[in-house]
Amino acid sequence: MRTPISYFLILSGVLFAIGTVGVLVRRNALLIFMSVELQLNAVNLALVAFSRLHGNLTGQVLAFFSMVVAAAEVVVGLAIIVAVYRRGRTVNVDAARELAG
Amino acid sequence: MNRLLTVTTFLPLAGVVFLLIGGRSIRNDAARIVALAATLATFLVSLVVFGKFDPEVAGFQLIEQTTWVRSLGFGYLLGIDGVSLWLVLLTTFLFPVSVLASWKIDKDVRLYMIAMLVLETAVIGTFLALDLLLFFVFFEAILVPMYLLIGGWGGKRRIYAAVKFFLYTMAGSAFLLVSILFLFGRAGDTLGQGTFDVRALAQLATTLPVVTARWLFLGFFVAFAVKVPLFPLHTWLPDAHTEAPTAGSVLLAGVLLKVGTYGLLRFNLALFPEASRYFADFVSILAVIGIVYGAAVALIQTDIKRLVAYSSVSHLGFVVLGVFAFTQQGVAGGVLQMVNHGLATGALFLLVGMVYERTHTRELDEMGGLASVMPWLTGAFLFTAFASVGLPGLNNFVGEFLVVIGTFAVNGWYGSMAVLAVILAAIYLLWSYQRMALGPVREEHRSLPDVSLREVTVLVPVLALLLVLGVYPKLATDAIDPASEAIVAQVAPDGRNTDVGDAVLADAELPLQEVGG
Amino acid sequence: MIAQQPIPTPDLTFAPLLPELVLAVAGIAGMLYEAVVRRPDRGTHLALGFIGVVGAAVVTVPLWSWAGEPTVLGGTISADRFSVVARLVLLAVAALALVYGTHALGRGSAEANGEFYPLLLFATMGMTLITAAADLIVVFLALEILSLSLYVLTGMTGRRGTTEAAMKYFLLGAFSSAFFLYGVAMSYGAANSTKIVEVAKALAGRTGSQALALVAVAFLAIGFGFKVSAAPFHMWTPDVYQGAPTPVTAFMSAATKVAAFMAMIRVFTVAFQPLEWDWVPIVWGLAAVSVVVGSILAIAQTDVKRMLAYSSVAHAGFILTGLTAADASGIRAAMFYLVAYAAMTVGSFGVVMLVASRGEERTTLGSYAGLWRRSPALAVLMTVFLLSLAGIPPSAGFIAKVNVFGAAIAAGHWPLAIIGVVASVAAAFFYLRVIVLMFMQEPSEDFELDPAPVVRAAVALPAVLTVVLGIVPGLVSGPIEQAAVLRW
Amino acid sequence: MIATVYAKPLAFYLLWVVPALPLVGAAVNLFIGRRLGRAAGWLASALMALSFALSAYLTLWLIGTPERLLPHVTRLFDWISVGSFEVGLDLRLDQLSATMILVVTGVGALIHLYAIGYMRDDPRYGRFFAYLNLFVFFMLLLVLGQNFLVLYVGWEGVGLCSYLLIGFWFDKTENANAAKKAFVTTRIGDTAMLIGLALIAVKFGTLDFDRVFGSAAGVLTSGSATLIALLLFAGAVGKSAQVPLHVWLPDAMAGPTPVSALIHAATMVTAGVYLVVRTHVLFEVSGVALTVVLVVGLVTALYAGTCALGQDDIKRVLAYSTVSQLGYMFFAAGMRAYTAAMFMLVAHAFYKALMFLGAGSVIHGMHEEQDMKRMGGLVGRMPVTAITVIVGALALAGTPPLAGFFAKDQILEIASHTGRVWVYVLGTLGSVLSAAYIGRLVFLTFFGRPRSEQAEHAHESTPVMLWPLVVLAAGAAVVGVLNLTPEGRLAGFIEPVVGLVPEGEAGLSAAAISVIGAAIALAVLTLMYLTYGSGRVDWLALRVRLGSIQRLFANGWYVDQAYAALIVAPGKAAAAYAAYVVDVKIIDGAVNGLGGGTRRLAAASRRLQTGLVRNYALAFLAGGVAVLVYVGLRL
Repeated sequence: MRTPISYFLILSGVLFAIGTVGVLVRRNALLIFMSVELQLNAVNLALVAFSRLHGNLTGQVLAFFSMVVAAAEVVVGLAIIVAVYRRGRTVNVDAARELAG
Repeated sequence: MNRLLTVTTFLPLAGVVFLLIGGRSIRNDAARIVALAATLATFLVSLVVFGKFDPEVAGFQLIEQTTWVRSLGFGYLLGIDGVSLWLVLLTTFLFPVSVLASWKIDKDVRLYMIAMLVLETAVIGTFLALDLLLFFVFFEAILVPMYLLIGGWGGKRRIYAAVKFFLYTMAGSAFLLVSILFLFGRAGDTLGQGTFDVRALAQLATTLPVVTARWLFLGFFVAFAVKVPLFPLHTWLPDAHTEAPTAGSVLLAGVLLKVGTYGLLRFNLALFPEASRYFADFVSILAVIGIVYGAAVALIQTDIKRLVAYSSVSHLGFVVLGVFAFTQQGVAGGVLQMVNHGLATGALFLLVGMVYERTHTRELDEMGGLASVMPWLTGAFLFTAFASVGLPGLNNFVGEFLVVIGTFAVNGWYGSMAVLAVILAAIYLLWSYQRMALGPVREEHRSLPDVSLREVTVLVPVLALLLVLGVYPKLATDAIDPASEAIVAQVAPDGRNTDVGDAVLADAELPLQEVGG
Repeated sequence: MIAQQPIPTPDLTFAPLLPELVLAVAGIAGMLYEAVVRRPDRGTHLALGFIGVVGAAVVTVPLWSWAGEPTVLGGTISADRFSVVARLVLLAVAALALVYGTHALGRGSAEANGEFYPLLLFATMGMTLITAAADLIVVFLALEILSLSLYVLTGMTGRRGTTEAAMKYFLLGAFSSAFFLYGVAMSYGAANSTKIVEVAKALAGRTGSQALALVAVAFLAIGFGFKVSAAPFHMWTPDVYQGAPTPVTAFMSAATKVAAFMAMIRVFTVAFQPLEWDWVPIVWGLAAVSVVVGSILAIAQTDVKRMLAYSSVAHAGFILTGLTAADASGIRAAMFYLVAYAAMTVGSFGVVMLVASRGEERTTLGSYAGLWRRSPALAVLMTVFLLSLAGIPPSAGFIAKVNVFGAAIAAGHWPLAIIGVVASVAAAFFYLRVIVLMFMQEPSEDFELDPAPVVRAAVALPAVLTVVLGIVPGLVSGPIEQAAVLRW
Repeated sequence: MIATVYAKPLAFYLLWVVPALPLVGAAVNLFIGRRLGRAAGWLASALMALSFALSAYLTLWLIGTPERLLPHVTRLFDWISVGSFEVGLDLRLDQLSATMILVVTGVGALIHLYAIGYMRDDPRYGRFFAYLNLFVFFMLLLVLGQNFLVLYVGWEGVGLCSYLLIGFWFDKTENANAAKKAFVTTRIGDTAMLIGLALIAVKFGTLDFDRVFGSAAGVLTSGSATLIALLLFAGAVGKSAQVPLHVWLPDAMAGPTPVSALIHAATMVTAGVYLVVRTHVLFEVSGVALTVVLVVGLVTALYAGTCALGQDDIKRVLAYSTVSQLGYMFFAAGMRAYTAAMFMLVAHAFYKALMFLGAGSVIHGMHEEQDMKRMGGLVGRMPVTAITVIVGALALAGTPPLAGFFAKDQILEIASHTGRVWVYVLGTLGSVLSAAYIGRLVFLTFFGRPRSEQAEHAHESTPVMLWPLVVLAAGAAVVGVLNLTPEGRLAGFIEPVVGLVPEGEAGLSAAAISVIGAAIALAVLTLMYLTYGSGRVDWLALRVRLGSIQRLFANGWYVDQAYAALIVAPGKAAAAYAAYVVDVKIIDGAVNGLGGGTRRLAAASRRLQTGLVRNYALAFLAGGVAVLVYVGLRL
């Protein structure tokens, strides 16, 4: 028996939503970043699902692309977060509000 | 191809280039002389234009047309008719006078003169441009130098005044821009190719839906009403006038306000004839209110510059009233009145400035008796005051009378109300003269000098013109008349009640019923 | 069983991609130089940078008369004049940014900031790439390339605030790119391809799923909205512009907008052209909100960089206004606006940099009081930029405004135009305030402004352009007219 | 134009010279007057004399010219011409204008001469004659104008000069005030007149006298005619100081006495009368307007007469008397007795100018003292002045056979023919009053005992001042012969312009009226002599007894105060409201409010930019949701 495509899409949507909420509620920069990663993975799921739907590999290739990009983001992101930590001895994003108004 | 108008428009910039290249090496008096030379040269060129101008021709002359930006459909189109001719002459005449009048300024002279010259180009451009966008460019370009003049060399509250002036005008012109672009779009739809050519758009006027045309009329109207200024959009004027340096006030009153009335005359009437007729009463009433209101407020001013500023509100109301009567006498009178007001009020500001340079006060209560220490200066003031009161034999009278009869042919009430302001004018100007010049002289003013040679050279030409245009107005009307006839024909095609001189009016009961006879 | 049919050789026409390659090479070279040499010298960096930028420009120009396929490398890169114009603008901005950076960064400060040059080149490369991208996934990749470089550039100096700015930029940027990617996925789902042309064909032929396509439009709009800093996706802009080192701000404010808008134009007017009636209202809304929010909030600012940031939000709104006319005229208007905007912004931030002097301490309005007395040249330059930003003729800004409003009105969006002009009156107020400070008030503090003739020249250049474009816009509008036709 | 049709007569070349001469004088004295010194006065007077001679010559030419060639019109140049509406600077010489220019230049010349002596020690001597000449120029323009606009130029011009001359000694604030008051008050009338002109222009399409009067009956309805006529008359009321615009004239006495004589007695103030006579056609088309003129004139005559009785300042007496006499002229004009009005105008010009100059001489002799209470017994100390003034007074009082007698007599005779008794009665009452106040003046001034130091040592004036007095006195005495009856010489002369006196109903016989008039004059004068001259009555006590009524008269029935309270004060208040409330509070309030509101909004929304990443993300999401919702709706 085959699971209908829509299920995957719904799941990916749910994951994406969870990720979004995570970004909103978390204070810890790392956790926020992880939530973003979750969103990206939700996209990956959707891509794979679509590639299944269309019966070609493009979607899966795209998924790989996005993983690579995600990896790159991790590198840069962690570097920045570390820099922030060096300054303020904290990764709590609410602590960073010098720039406002 | 004849490039006379372009030369007239951009000649002042030659001076600017010179001043910029010269940089700091140019000393103050050098800068003054450069500016004076540039403005005088421009004046001479404009005289050549006057010579080449053929008053018999009703339409535009000396036209220069080239595409500015083909890809965007912008055109470069200059042309002149009797109306713009005299406004240009007024401008080119007042600028050297103003430069000479600001000889005493010694703070950042170079920048000051640059601002003056840029201003002159912008103003002349507005009067000559027949391409709406080009007009708008010049129209907006006026803002910056004027803003600098007020804000940089003005009085105590100069910055408030400058910003107010800038934002007021810009707010008005915002709608003008939208309307212009809308017309451009319309032209694109109907003519296939969008154009800003006023003449072409005037042809288009009939095809516009009535309601659209009325909205567009308002879009144009607001922009110009602010400049004129019409009640209730006038409150920037007293501040700007009061705070501006003498030359600033002279030019503001002399030429900048005319840009507004000119815009109404040239664009609103030509582009939206139906809407113009539709709003004629509305505008006329605003004008009448302005006339009486301005005069009334002027009555109780104690700051002489403020007083003259409010008198401008009153006088410009006359112009608008005449223009929106859609009669030849009204329109011609309106145009003549633009020139007259430019000269008379310009002269008043010059004189006030000279008095201020001596007494260092604008408060009338702190003057008095000056006639006994500087008889010629105060005499000149009185002369000018009587000119602007509309004393027959001096220039303002002719314009005002034409406006009045031109208005009467259409509606007696407006004319009558407007004329009442003439009484008030007499009161506030004589009252101000009395407080300034008559009565016992104050101790600290006993030793003040009378007019210097420079001041005489500044004043004599202006005052002479007050007399000349009063005794022989045909000098101007010969050129203005055909132009105004053409304009009236555009806005009132049926041609009824458009010429007071016509016999048909003799048995037109209309005005009298209006007056309640 | 192994299939016997021969493997098709992929299309390997790299010419249209040469600019990016040149930039990449120069960037890598710079990176190696920084890594290998013990005491790297900024002169060499600068040289490398210019080699990259100029080289890229040199290989870009011939593309103007490209005769080959409209798209190459398997339809992922488009070789059209649209991208040529975009690239040249971006490269020009990058060149100025190099000069700025060399002046402002590192001089005497602890860290040499050698990484500035390679990062700038990579960012530029991402930007030029995005304008040429013919495939949504390439768009995404380019977007990431430029974003990641910019995150680092923002936080580069580690000076107060910069790291905070970097973090904010990064977190929100990653957040938005997730949305963008989701949009890409949806359009793939809708059209079974991410090639812009394919998507368009699918949607036009009604073979794809409209519903998914609409969702895709929404998410892509959000993603682009963030990048062009259109309200309400603009919140990062002021903080980042203020926090980042001024040369970087100058670069990203001008270049990012150009790049992102160019990509947006291509995606929306080509791929989703069939859905025009659905996305124009979105753009309409974004434009209105941006114009108002940007203009209003700028009024309250006391820091010049923040003020300019908000004004850039407003300008994003104006460009979007042009886009509401989803036709050639709209594209033309938007492109002209971008060119003008790039010049004005890069220049104004250049002045800010010179006034702020090393250490970035003087970016408050107060430090502009009496600038005319201290440095007439800078004051005049700043005035030119501000007036142009305010749209006072004769200036590029004015012509640009006329174009976008004209296009919008012609497309029947006159209410948007009215909102726009009213907002620009409000905007004039705060541009004016700076002019008042510079010319009509006495200097509050009197510190030396370093003459930096080269940099001043680099600031005067865009100023000249601003004025010239105001008087003879044909110089640019002509080429743009030919570039604004997107072939598909 | 008409004139150009015929072979040009000599007058064609000379007419413009009449006003030109004084203009030249004005220009010269204005700019180099100071350098001319004494010569300035002589130059001005000489030019006036020349102008008078020329006027006389032209008048003779006129008399000798056949009627069909008249009026003689000269166009100097096109002044205004817009569309088909055109106005030329046209001068008109006909019997009416000839009469006027004779009076203006003649009396004017004498007064110039007098002024040479009177202004001898004034520092701005040259300036004074410049103004005086300028005034004559405008006055001549006024009476010579062939169309309403040229007339209006003169009309306003004389107003200007009146302003300059009243305020000639401007360092005294009250003089400056008087000058302003004069100009503004008359301006009110002038403005109404301007509206009238505008109406004429739009009704007739022209302002030319001949064309307007020619077609008036056809073009105008009685309603429109009334409106126009009344508007014109309003102008006359202002210039000729009739009720209710009379308030400026008494104050105008602040000016030097020659000015009072020339402008505020002999010429300018009579312009109103001239206007009514000149435009009588319009008044007659209306009819109602004539009645208004009559009533206003009568009321003014009586009102001013009472006021004159209450004054102590010798010049104010004469001022009110002028107002009263002008009222008399309008009274006549109102009865369509234009010739009578004109005759009175001429006569009045002589004896009133004489009275003023005499008063001036007295004031001079009394060292600038004008209060009659401090005079008395001057007849011995300044005989020439006294005698001439007495002649003038008798003329004014209407004692035969002096000019005033015939003038009044004719007016009253016509009045008795109007069929309305009250008209005649009130008219007579008017002459009673005039006899009374002028008698009071003479006896208080010249008879009785000197009542002050100055009176003790008063001295006679110089010949240059006395000769004009003598000439004028002679004139006042004999000018009556011009018009011994309503159909007399002057009437016959002017008749072609204004038509003859209409046949009234039966009334008293001419003889009876003359007898009554003469009797009244003599009776009243005797009474006055007993009261003020004989010293038998303590008139100071009398005046205390009359108390309130005396004060009422002295203050001109408190009209000034009423105007101040009812018009000036409210006007000022309204202006202040406009300036300080409408402008500042309402309009600017709105403008600045808009700006401030925006700024407040900005400051408020600025707080939304908290600096917290998560809030930014939230805003981001909000926008995203909005977009998605919109898309959802499109699905």
